[in-house]
Parts: sequence; C-alpha cells; structure tokens
Amino acid sequence: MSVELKKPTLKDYKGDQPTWCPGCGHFSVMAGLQRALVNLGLHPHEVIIVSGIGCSSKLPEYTRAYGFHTIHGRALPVAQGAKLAAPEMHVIVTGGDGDGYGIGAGHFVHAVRRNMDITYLVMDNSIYGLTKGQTSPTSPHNFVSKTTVKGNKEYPMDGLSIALANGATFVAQAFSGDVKRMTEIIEAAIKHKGFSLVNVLSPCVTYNKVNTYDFYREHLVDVPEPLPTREEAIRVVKEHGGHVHGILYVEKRPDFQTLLGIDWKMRDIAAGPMDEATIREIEAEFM
Amino acid sequence: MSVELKKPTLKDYKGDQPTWCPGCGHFSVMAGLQRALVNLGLHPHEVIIVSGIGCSSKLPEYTRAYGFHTIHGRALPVAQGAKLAAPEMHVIVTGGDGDGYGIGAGHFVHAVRRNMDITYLVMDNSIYGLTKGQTSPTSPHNFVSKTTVKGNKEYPMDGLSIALANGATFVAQAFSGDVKRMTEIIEAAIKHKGFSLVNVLSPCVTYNKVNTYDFYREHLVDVPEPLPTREEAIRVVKEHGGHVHGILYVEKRPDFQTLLGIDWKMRDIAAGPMDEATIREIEAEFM
Amino acid sequence: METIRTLEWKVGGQQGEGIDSTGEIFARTLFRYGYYVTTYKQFMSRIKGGHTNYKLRATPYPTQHAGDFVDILLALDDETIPINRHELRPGAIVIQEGKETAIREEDGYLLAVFPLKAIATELGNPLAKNMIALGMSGALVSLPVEEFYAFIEKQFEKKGEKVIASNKAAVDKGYALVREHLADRMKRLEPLPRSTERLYISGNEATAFGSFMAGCRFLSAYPITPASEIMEWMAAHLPAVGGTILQVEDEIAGITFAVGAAYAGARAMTSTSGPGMSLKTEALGMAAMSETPIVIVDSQRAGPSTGLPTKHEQSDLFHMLFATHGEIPRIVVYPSSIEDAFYVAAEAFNLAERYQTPVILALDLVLSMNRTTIPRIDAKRVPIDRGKIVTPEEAKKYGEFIFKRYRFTEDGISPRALPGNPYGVHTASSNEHGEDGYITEDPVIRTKIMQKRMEKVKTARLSRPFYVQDGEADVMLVGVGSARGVIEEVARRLREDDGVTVGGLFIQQLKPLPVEELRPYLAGKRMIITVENNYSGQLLQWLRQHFPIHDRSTAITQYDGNPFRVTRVAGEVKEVLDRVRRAQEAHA
Amino acid sequence: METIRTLEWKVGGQQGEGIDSTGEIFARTLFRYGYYVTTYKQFMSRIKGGHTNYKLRATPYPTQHAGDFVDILLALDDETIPINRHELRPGAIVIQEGKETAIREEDGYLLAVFPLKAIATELGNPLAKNMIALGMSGALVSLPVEEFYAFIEKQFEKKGEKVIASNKAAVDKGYALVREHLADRMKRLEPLPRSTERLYISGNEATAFGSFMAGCRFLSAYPITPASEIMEWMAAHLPAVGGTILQVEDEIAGITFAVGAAYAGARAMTSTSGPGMSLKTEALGMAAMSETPIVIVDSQRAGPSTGLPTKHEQSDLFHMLFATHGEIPRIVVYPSSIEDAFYVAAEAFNLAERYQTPVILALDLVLSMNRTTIPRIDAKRVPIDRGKIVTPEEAKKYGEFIFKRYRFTEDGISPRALPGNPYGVHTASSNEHGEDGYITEDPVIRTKIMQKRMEKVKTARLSRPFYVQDGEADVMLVGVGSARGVIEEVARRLREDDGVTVGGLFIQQLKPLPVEELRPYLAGKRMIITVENNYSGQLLQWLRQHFPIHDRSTAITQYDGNPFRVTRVAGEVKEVLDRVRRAQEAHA
Ligand SMILES: Cc1ncc(C[n+]2csc(CCOP(=O)(O)OP(=O)(O)O)c2C)c(N)n1
Ligand SMILES: Cc1ncc(C[n+]2csc(CCOP(=O)(O)OP(=O)(O)O)c2C)c(N)n1
Ligand code: SF4
Ligand code: SF4
Ligand SMILES: [Mg+2]
Ligand SMILES: [Mg+2]
Repeated sequence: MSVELKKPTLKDYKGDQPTWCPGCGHFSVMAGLQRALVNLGLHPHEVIIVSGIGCSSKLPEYTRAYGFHTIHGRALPVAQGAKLAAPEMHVIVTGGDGDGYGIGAGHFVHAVRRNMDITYLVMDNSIYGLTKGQTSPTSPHNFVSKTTVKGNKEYPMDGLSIALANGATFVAQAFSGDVKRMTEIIEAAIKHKGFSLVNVLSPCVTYNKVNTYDFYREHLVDVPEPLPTREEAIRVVKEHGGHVHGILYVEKRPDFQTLLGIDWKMRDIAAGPMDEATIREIEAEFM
Repeated sequence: MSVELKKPTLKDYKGDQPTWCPGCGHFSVMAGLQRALVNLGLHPHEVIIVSGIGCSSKLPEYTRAYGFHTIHGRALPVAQGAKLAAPEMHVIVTGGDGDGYGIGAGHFVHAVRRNMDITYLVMDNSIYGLTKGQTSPTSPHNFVSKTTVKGNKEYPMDGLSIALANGATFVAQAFSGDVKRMTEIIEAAIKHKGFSLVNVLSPCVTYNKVNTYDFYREHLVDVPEPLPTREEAIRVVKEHGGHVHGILYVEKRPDFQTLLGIDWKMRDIAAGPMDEATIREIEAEFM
Repeated sequence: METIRTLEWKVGGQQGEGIDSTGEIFARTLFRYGYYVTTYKQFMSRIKGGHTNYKLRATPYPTQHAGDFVDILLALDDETIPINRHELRPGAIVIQEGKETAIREEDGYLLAVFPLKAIATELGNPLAKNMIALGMSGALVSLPVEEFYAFIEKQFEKKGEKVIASNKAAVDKGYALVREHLADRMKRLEPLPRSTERLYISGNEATAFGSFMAGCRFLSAYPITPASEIMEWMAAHLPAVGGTILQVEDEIAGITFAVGAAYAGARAMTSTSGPGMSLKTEALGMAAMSETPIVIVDSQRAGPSTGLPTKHEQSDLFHMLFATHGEIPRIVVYPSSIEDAFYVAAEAFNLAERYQTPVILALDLVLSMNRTTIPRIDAKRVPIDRGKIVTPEEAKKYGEFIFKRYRFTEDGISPRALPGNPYGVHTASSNEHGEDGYITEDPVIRTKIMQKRMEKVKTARLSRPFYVQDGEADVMLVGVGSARGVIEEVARRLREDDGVTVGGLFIQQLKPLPVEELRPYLAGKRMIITVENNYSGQLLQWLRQHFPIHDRSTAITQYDGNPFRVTRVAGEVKEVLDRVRRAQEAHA
Repeated sequence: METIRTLEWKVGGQQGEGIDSTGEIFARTLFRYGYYVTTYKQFMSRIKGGHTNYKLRATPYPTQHAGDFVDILLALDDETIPINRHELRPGAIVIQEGKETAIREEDGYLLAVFPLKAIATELGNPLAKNMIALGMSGALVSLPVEEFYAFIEKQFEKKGEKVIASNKAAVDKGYALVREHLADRMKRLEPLPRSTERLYISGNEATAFGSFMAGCRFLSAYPITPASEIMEWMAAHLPAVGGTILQVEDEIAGITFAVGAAYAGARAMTSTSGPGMSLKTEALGMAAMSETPIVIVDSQRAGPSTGLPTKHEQSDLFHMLFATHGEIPRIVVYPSSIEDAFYVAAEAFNLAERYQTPVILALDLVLSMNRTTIPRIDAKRVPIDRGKIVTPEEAKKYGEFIFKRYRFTEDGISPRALPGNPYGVHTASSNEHGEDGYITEDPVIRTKIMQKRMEKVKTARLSRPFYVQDGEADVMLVGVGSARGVIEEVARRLREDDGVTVGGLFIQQLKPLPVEELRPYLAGKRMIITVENNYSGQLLQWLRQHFPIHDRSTAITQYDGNPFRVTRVAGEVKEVLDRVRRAQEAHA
C-alpha cells in the first residue's frame, strides 16, 4: 500500500496526557526525544519505543509511536527482540535508573556488548519515583530515604563507566535542564549504528532533594567532544564524580545484525505449508 | 562450648569425590582455594562457600566447609545474605562464567558496588560446561559452538573492567595452569577487607578448544604489582585483550558492614518474648 | 440534637494534596475519642494529580470493613462527587470546595459549598484548607474541638508554636462555619469510654511488627506497592535491635539474600507484591529444596502483570499455592484480619523454622493498607520456637566428619547446624542430595528424601488455621484475608435485615489445607459460597480440589480493583439462596 | 534358528566413552532394516565418568515405550550389570568387557566376557571396541553385516577410507567372535519390508521441526537440559530461511526477547526446562496482558529446584497451569507422542496468534530425548493461520490516530497491527489499559477488558485435544506426554495377559481443559487412574478441580527420576481394580 508521507511534526508524536508531577525532568526527556525524531524525519510508525515500569517508563504512553510499556527491568530484552524481528524499525528504549541499573542491570551489561542498533535513554533521577521515593542504584553514597534511614551505604552504580568498560560504541550523558543539547545528543545516538546509551540526568522534583536541577547546573562539567579512548572517557567520568555532560565516546564498528549477516525474513511467514524441497531435506536427517 | 582447634590441614577440607573431567581447570582452582584457606589458618567451620550451578559450582561439594550449592546465577546474593547474618564467617563465592557473568550479571555489578567483605572466584572457562558446550558470555568473538554455528557475534563480557569501572576494591586474574600464583592471589583476596574478585582462567578440556592451557600460557601477560588507578588497570586489561595475570587493582575503603555500623545481633534471637519496654515503645506509635 | 454511634466519612481530592493525612488526622482523632476506626484509601498509580480518597468508618464495636456508605463527604476536587456519589447515605452532607458559600439540597444529599482556599488564605495559611474541612467534619458530629487540638499539638510539635496555632485556628474556623451555616444539621457522636488498650494499625504495620516480635532480624526486598511499607517499617525499627534491612537490586535478590541470611542463622524474610512474587518463583524452590526457613510476604494487588498497581485483588492464590517447577513442601498462610496479621506473621517464623521450609504469608491491598482498631498485642502469644537447631555439643555427639544436614528422622525434620558450629560442617544444596547434602541420583534415596521433604509439613498448623462463625448454618460463606470483614458484615446484615443466618468460614492456613478439620464446615452443606476478589474463583477451585462440592458451590467474585461493597454481596448471596431454594422446591 | 520379531537391547558404560553413539548406530541400523525403533538414554549430570546407558526396542509395530526388558546387554563398564540386571529377560545374553574370553551361564542369563579393548587394539584401532560389540549384537540376531557397512560408509564418509575400513573390520570381528563362541545362541531377526516413509526422530527434534514448519523464525533461549537441543536444532536450521536464534543472558531474556520479536511480527518462541520456566513466570503474565503471541516450551526434568537435571519427571503441570500472579488467558498443550510433538508444536503457533496469548507447550525428558519411529510428516496438516493481523488498508479503515489494539469485539480477539503499519500506531502494555492501550484504572473498563482477555481463549482447541482408547471401558487410565506410551503398553499387557480391558485417555490440551468433551470419559466411570511421574498426582488434582470424582479416582505415581516400567504399572492397576472389586462386593 502506498502511503503519502508528509514530513513528520511534533503533533504526530502526541500521545496520552502525561501524569508526571509538574516540573518533573521526564517532560524534558520526552520533549528532547520527540524533537530528535522529528528532526530526523522519522514517522511514528517507523519507531518503536519500549519501556519498563516507573514514572519514566510511562513515556511510550505519552509519545505516539509503536510502543511497548513492558514490565519492570525488561525493556532492553523486549526491545532487542523487536529489533531482531523488524530491523527496519528505529528502536528506542526508555526507562528509569531503577528499571535499567537496578533490576535491569543484567540485561544492560549484555545489551552493551551485543551492540544492536538501538538507543537507550536512561531517565536517571537517582530515586525510585513511582514507588514513592526509595533509594536507587544511582542515589549518592549516604543518601537518606525510607529504605536507607541512616544513609545509603552502597556506592552509586556507574552506568556510563560500565558501558565504556564493557565495549559500548556510543556513550553520552544529557541533562533535562538543557533540552537543546539533549536533542542533539539523542539525534546523534539514534543516528549511531549500534548500541547507544544516553544517561539523562532527569530530576525528580517530588522525592529527590539532592539531585536537583540546581545541583546539576552547579556541578555538570561539559565534555564538548567525544574522548579519544574508553579509558580516557572513564577517567573523565570518575574525575567529575559522574557529573559530565556531552557525548563521551563513540566507536564505529558493525552492529550485531550486520555481523549476523542473514537475509532477514522473520516476519514474512507464508500462509501456506513450506516448500517440499526444504521438508525433504530436513526429513532426510531423520532417515 | 570450648573447641580444641588444631591447625587446619588440607585433609580437613576434603569433601565429596570430584566428578570433573580429568584435566579440568576447576581442580586447580579448588586446590588453590583449599591451600589458601589452610595457609590463612582458617578452619572449615569458619568458612562458607557458596556457589551457583555449573561444573565449577560443584566446588562446595568437593571442599569440606559450610557450603551452599544454590541455583544458577544466584550465588552472590545468597552469599551476601549469609555474610550479613554471620559477619564472623569467611564467605567465598565460586561459580562459572555463565553463572556469574551470564545469568548472574545483575547481581555481579551490584555486589561490586556494595563492597561486602566476601571473595568471589569466577572459574572462567569461556564455555557452558555442564550443559555440554554452548557459547558463554566470555567466549571469544566469532567462537563457534552449537548455539553460535557461524561464530559468536557478541563481544565477550569484560568482568574485570566492569568491576574496575563500578568501584571494585580488589580485582585480580589467576590461571589454573599456575596454582602457586593462584594461591597467593586467593590468599590476598580473602585477606582483603571488602569485595574481592578473582577471575580464574580455568580451561574446560572437553568443550573449549580455543581457550586452552596452551593458549593462556602463550598469551598471558604478567601484572606483577597492582596498578595505581582503575583507569590504568582497565587500560592494561584492554590492551592485552583481557589476557593479564595478577592482582590488577586494590583500594582500601571500609566495607559495607563496617559502614552500616550496627551492633550485629541477627542470629541471637531470644527464645522468649521481647522485652516489655520495646513493645510499649512501638505500640505507642499506634496510639 | 440526634445522637449517633457510628460515622462513615470520606475525604476526596487530588493526589499530592494531603488527602491522606487529612483522613489520618480525623481517623486518629476519632480513635482516641474511643471509637473503633477502620479506614480505606483509594489511590492511583501516579504521584501527583488524579483523584484519591480516604474512607473512614467509626463504630462502637470492632469491624474490619470500612463501610459501604458515606455520611459526610469532603469534596476537595471536582471528581469527588461524581466518583463517590453512589455511596452517599440519604441525608448525607457533602462539603465542597467552591467559589462561593452556598448551601443547597441535591438529589438525596445536602451540598454545602465553601471557598475553603480563600478562607484559609484569609487566615494566613492557604495550606490549612484541609484543616478547615476537618474542623467542619468535627463540628458536624459535635466532637469537642479539644480533640483536634491535642492531636495538632502532638503532630506539629517539632514545627513550632506558629504552625500549631495556625492549624488550631483553621479547625476553629471549620467549627464556626458549621455553626453559622449548618447548625440544623449537626449531630452528636456519642462519647465512648476511651481505652489505652487498643492500637490503630494497618495490616502492613501489623505484619512487620509481628515479624519483629518473632525475632525477624533481616529483611531483603525491593520496593513495590502495596508491600513497600513493610520494608520501610522494618528499616526504621530493625537497626536498634541489631538487625537490618537491605533494599536489593531486584526481587530475586530479595529472596536469595534472605535465604543466605536464614542459612546462616537469622530469622529472615522478604516482602513483595505479585510481580515480585512471580520473580521469586525459582528461588522459592531452592529454599524448600535446601530446607532453609524463610518467610515471604505477598501483599497482593490487582494483576495480571503490572496490572493495577494501587488496586485491590486476591488473585495470587493459585500462584502462591502452585508456582515453581517440581514439587516442594510449602506453607501458605493468609491472616483474615489486621489483628491476625500480627500473630500469623509471628507464627510464620516458627512454622518456617520448625518445618525448615519457606512460609508464604499472603496479604491483600485492603488488608495491607487499611487501618483498623485492634486490642493491644499480647506478647505471650508470640513464643519463639527455632526448631531443631543443634548446639555444638549436640552436633558433636553425631561424630560426623560431614554433618548429615538432611538426616532421615521420624518426623522428617532434620537437626540443623548453623555455620560456625564446629561439628556441623555440611553443604546445603538445591540439587537432589542424600542425607549428607551431597548430590545423588540414586532412585531409592531420591524417593525417600522426596517423601521426607513433602511429608514433614503435613502436620504443620497455625494456632488458628481458620475461624468459623455460625458453623452449624447450612450455607457457608467462605473467604480469605480482607474478605472476612466483608463476610462478617454481610452475615450481620442478612441476620438483621432478613433474619437469615449464614455461616462464615475464614481460612487462614491455605496449605497444607487442614482438610479433615474443615470437612464439617464444607462437606455436607447445602451451599458453599466463596467471596473473593478475583476472576476465576481461585479459592473455590482450591476447595473443589479437596471436596467434591462442585454442584453445590459457587463464587461471588469481583475484580475491578475495588473491594466488595457489603450491599452487593448480601444481594448476591440472597439470589443464590433463592436459586437453591427454587431448585429444591422443583425437586420436591 | 529361532526367528524373532522384537528385540530389546541395551548398552551401558561410562559417560564420555561413546555409549550414546554406539546405541545410535544400532538404532539407526535397525530402523533402516524396517523396524520401529524406540530408544531411551539414562545419563548423569556430569560430563565424563559415571554410568550411562542406552536402551533400544525394535518392534514390527509403532510404540512409544522403550520396553521393560533386555535381551542383549553390552556391559562396557563394571556398573552396567549391577545397575541393569533386574531388566534382563530370562535367557538374555550379556556381553561384557573383561580380561579373558569366557562364556558362562549366570543366574538367568548368559555371560559372555571378551577382552574387547585388547581385540580392538590388535585390529589397530583401540577406539573401535564399541564397534566390535555392535558387530556381536548384529551377529546375535543375524543381521546381515551389510546393514552396518552401509551405515558406516555414510557416517564416516568425511573421515576417509581408512576409518571406514577399520570400523568395518571391527564389525566383522564382532560377527566372527559370535560365530566362534556363541553360534548356538544366535537368533534371526526377521527382515521387514523397508520403508522410506518413516522418520527416526526425538521429541525435541519433532518439536523444533514442527515449529520451523509452522513459520517460527525466532527463538531466544538459555541452555538447559533437556531443552537445549531444541535451541541447537533451530540454530542449525533457522538462518537458511532468514530466521535466527539467540542464546541470551538468562531465561527472563529468553522469554522477553521472544515477546519483543512477536510484538514486531515474528513467530517467536523460547524453550527451557523447569528452572527456566520458573524464571519466566513474571514475563508470562506480560505476554498475556499485552496479548502478544508466543510459544514457550517446558521440557520437564526432575525437580524441585535444580533437582535431578538429567532425570525424567512430569512435575511442572501445576506450575504451567497456575503460575504467575493475577489471572491470564493461557493455553497449555502437552503432546502425547513424539509424532504429536511435531503437529502440536506447529499448531501451538496458530493458537498463539489466533488467540493472541502465550501458549505453553509441555514436554518431559523422555518425550524430549527418546527417539522413535514415526510416519513422515504431512505438510498439509500444518496450515498457517496468523489470526487477526491487519494490513495497512484494513487498519486505515478505522481512521484512528491511535489504533485500538485492544478493541472490544464479539469474540474478544482484537485486530492486531504490526509495527511499521502506518495506520496501526499504538502502545502495547503490561498495565491495565483501555481499548487504545493506554493505562486506565476505571473499574468498568477493567472488568470488561478482563472478561475479554479471559474469555477469548475459552473456545481454543487443538485439532486433537485428547486421544481416547477403549473409551467405553469403565476404568480409565489417564496420562499426559510420555505416559501415553506406558499406558498403551499397560493396556496391551492387561488385555493380552489378563483379558482385562482398561481405557486410555491421553490429554493433549490441559488448558483450557475441554471439560464437556472429556465428561463422557471421566464423569460416570467406575475408576479413574492417572499415571504420572510426580509426587502429588498433579493431573489427578487438576481433573478433580473440574470433576467431582474424588472417591473414585487415584493416581499411580513415580518420582525417582526414571520413567515407569510397564510391569510395575500393570501390577498397580490390577491392585486398584482388585480393591475396587472387593469394595463393591462388600457393598453388595
Ligand atoms: C517486578 C517489579 N518490581 C517492582 C515493581 C514496583 N516498581 C514500579 S516502578 C519502580 C521503580 C521506579 O524507579 P525508576 O525505574 O528509577 O523510575 P522513576 O519512577 O524514578 O522514573 C518499582 C520498584 C514492579 N512494578 N515490578
Ligand atoms: C535457571 C537455570 N538455567 C539454566 C540451567 C542449566 N545450566 C546448568 S549449568 C549451566 C551453565 C554452566 O556454565 P558455567 O556457569 O560457565 O559453569 P561451567 O559448567 O562452565 O563450569 C546452565 C546454563 C540451570 N540449572 N538453571
Ligand atoms: S514522582 Fe518524581 S519522577 Fe515521578 S513524576 Fe513526580 S517528579 Fe517525576
Ligand atoms: S565439561 Fe569442562 S568444565 Fe565441565 S568438568 Fe569437564 S572439563 Fe571441566
Ligand atoms: Mg528513577
Ligand atoms: Mg563456564
């Protein structure tokens, strides 16, 4: 069927009415993502947005596109499965720090090394928002919440450095207080052919009184250009306690599907029985 | 009860008869561990060895000590729970590359940042041994097995670099072909107060024809002293494609339980009802 | 002035606008005034915005049901009236926030509109509008204003005199408004003898407190509604007694940390709701196979999958009874009241250690989050029995190089040595094993140790495995958890309004089901009606597995996320009874 | 020379010593010789060492049971005789590896000892000792030696002439040894017409092949015994047709990758065994809630927990039927033969897409790993029905900005748009949602969409939801999966030996259970006996939930890791029948 494709606009991407708290950083992430998609000339039906569970993970409900609001921590595997079946779609994964670095940490490290051509936006507010403010994997050391009454004795998870250490081909950090820069970063991430991680510092105005807009405005250090090596990128991240802003590292390398190198036909399943020759060939193995 | 404590010997640590294939690298890991425990003057009843499932994970059955042969991928959380309840015990975790870096990857990254005083020996043979030779997370790129018929298109998991990137306080790599060195490394790991990771290259002689003893003898590069920074350690690991041998990095920092700083009384549960004063105090909250 | 002895009251508004704390203040005030107070909150899975409401029922007798009706409704947003109107009792008063003061009769209720925010702003504290509405509530039932003062003084103690004074002023203003505009509608809530022998507590709090009292000193869990409060309560209380909680990376870690701690000798638990419960399925089997005692709380919410995270349901019964591959000894208990939540939780730890197996403690959102009034706890009812843990002396007697952790014994329960015991060295295992814990594939040992594990729990019993009410009735209403509150009210209503006596059976021990003890109340009855908040009638199906009651049993179900209204259930029960009677007459 | 028409043969030895391939060569040779061959392997959860054995039964008719007895036993290690002796048929021949040639009668069998390794070494190929033993096996039943030659030529084609020659020489030597030492014990296995219309195939292979034929093009899984072969078969075959498998990081990824692929439009599956099945519990709910069609294979092994990884059991029924929090529409199918595994697997994909929900396909270790002889597959029996997938034209007609993915329809099944369809844009969700997929907490919509989801599968049926054999008998033996093979043989034995006819009921569709269709075979019978490899009689419990047959039903169970012996089951059935008869007489 021929489809008249007008240039996509922001209006095309308007989904359900957001229920986020006024001022929540997640609004900006959504704005940045939608703007990036429009800038790239992509239509909603060419995009799949997959999320887990959390305030952040409601994004696919609020952005019109093919979407899957999955379960807590499993956005990455669902997204990768979708990408494998439909390589022509642009697959974006969104979700929170709890979703991605807490319960989802195992999938995260494997997605990184698998290097499929998808983009992962972690909407990192260093808190469990939807469950009302518990400590998260990225909450600072000594952070106080209902579950760490005397302060968090764990050290925060360093998703950026882990990704760099485990072979990620695109690693960046954006900030909800700077939608323009975020849009550029997300655009670059989507254009990158391979797994791209964008950790977005996205303040929770209701439950996190430490990692606020002001806090980040004060602490963020600009990284104007990607750094030359992974080690250098890790060094810079560590040096600034993770408070960096920009595209940290990019490597060009064939993505997973290119390497698999098969003739993708997963969705075209003929409605009739298989051809005789194939059947006979397989049957011969059992004779 | 007073217990006469003779100096522990290797005999004290003899458990069930191993069923590993002759020549399996896991024999050496067990030898190195038992020797280290004896050298440290620890008795079997002062040690808990926790494992997952795999050829490697059978180690606690073959080493007499308190042990828990848990389920696939969950050795680390069981071990951490045990350590929290019984801080005076020495807790060692053993298991395979599949167990620890595959299904267990999420627990791994969190155990690293939690920095509890336990020692984790990954018996890494870059293969799923017990299930008969499938590709593992540490199998080389393009590795051929029944599940990667045309070669593994993922890039291997870099457990050492991930641990370094996520704040591990002791990171080392040993080799089953050098039990003496391994024993020293394991001893240092156990003595380290905090989370210690020892990745042991432990060839599977039955299913992995690439990562063999000879391969490692040829490729391993010695790291005689711990490196000064995490970034430097990661650089060295990456430079040699992971084929390094020695203690890579050590950081002194209070472990999790010290930071929690509570007066540990989890196991002494009085057989009678609680004292009235505590009850009344709590009841007052509900009045 | 009419004197009343019960009150049903509700406040509705937008989430994040203090609706909850408004309700709590009134509830606690009435509680201290001598009433049995039961409350129920309705809220949405979002943080700010969206309608929420808080229902309260004050009665001179204990109950577990927050009531079907509303006498006074505070409507602090526009959605409150449309959403809650059907609950208004004829003659109810609705106080609504609006532009201008206006009092008018609506269809079946009196609507009193006040510009609460403006009035509060005038008083110098726009945040105090809820306090004005509270004052009005108190005035409408002639509650002495000092009752509020006492509360305010305690609540805002740390915030200083100014805050206290401004809140008192707001309450006063509420009283004044009523006297000015609604004097003719005032009633008098009869003062009752005050009691210091009661607690006002939620099911989650009772569960946590009971666990604490039973010596639980370790809890590892992952946040999830409606279970998070258990972990948070424990986080606040455990450190003082040398215990700790850990918020871990996921629910699998939640249960496996607990297994590790229990293996090492702590009384350990994990708490979660449905999605987490599903994730714990594999490790549940490990706990049972390795004979490690842990307690797992499932505070049920509406499923399936993420479902309705803040809504009520009782739909995890099947999962709790049957989930995990292979076959394990498991004990599933389900307190039928908030008071029982305390004692059942405490007992769960004894059962776990006595039978060396996981105990699943079921709750449901209503049971977890509702608060009610219960007698102060009786510490004598919480003895601690750690089961067959052996001392070094005892272990030494066996003289074994490898301690037989899975020793065959008469009752199937093996002596258990804790790590550190010099004579108890052994390996616990999730693989099939012999007495020494080492892997075996021998079919004879396998059969024997499987029997040992499965049969050891057969005699396990809570002190109250079930409650019966009017057990001689030939129609029994059966329920678990918060359904007891509904059934009790339904039975009361049927007796009072229709002169019909129906029995009530509230099962607290679901597995092993005390089949023989239950038989008298199920086997020969004319009709068994389960009352359950799920689609499939899971409790009914479970009973049918044990009793061939298929042709004289049915389920009244509801699965819209809300708890039952007594009116609806009573109506359906009457219909069933009519059907049965007609069928019998047709036969005769 | 006696002519025989059936043969039961076994080879035992240490793991890692080629026992498996020795068995396979003989099995395939007899298969090509015209026999129906069924095999069963027993092995341990370790790689090298430990006893393993390979059982083979060759019959002139199809069967699913590898037989209770052994006519010829090759004992290639010292454990073979003690472990397998009880299976020896009177007059059996045991060929044992030993120091010196010696033939002697033992208690009930003939023991023939040969220094096989020495003889092989003499022949210049010590590895060929198993080939000598095979040659002896062939000679003992007068199999023309050319049968082996043909096989060897094909098998070792790539290894070159020398290897072929040395293997032939070893077989020849075996023939010579028999002629020299055992000539008087030789029999003649009657030649049967050869057929090119049969396959010799395992249940795992049949399942994979069936899935492949049904258009499954994506499989994500994690290795686990006994399911790994399904993934490995697909790994070898899918790329050629533009599909792929992915060995992922764990079983949760296994199912969630498949859900993603299915959402995007591929026919997708995951395969696992018990521990993995438990891990998939949460995501199973997501697949159902989001109405995403996937197929999940559970090849059961002995549990609980890690249990006995290489042993047989049927103990995940409860888990498959009931696990996951909340309530979901699920279809659970369980092929009752290796042939059915092919067709049921193929149909599972149609059911999944037609009903837009997960289908669980149960297997058990015996069904998965045994090989048997089945007719060549009939491609016409594998039509592909992708259900209500809409084209862009169809989707456009709705003219919706947000496509109503969960549209209410008469049959409860909603049109489904695949990503890329320009008019089908929507969000799938694990949260409760309205027709448009967006979150809703509205109780009316919730009730309605819950009913839609749960009721849509009510009419789902496999083409063969069950098989009945002698359905008019008043005693029915009921089984699932590999139990069918046992029950068929038991019925045959009872008929032939005792003149008793018992019925057989082999249920292939466990959920939704076709209750009305099954009623004639269960409701009014004198006795229902389930035959199941688990402790609790899970199938019996499931039937009791639907039929009040409690007082005339029982289960014959075995849970030692091994499949049933026909002899034992036949004996127990007779005991039950006796008990029933005595009870009836006592009543009369
Ligand atoms: C398996 C499971 N566990 C727990 C939950 C409860 N839960 C919902 S959202 C959430 C965490 C949200 O935190 P994050 O991912 O950081 O997102 P945010 O709300 O902060 O944007 C949790 C624990 C769940 N839905 N499922
Ligand atoms: C949940 C679960 N999934 C899968 C398995 C099957 N399994 C057993 S061992 C193993 C992998 C073993 O590999 P590794 O951990 O590297 O240990 P190795 O045998 O190589 O020493 C797997 C997948 C299992 N027992 N449980
Ligand atoms: S709770 Fe926090 S993360 Fe959630 S919507 Fe509100 S501000 Fe955003
Ligand atoms: S299969 Fe490999 S890992 Fe397992 S015991 Fe044998 S050599 Fe060791
Ligand atoms: Mg967050
Ligand atoms: Mg391995």
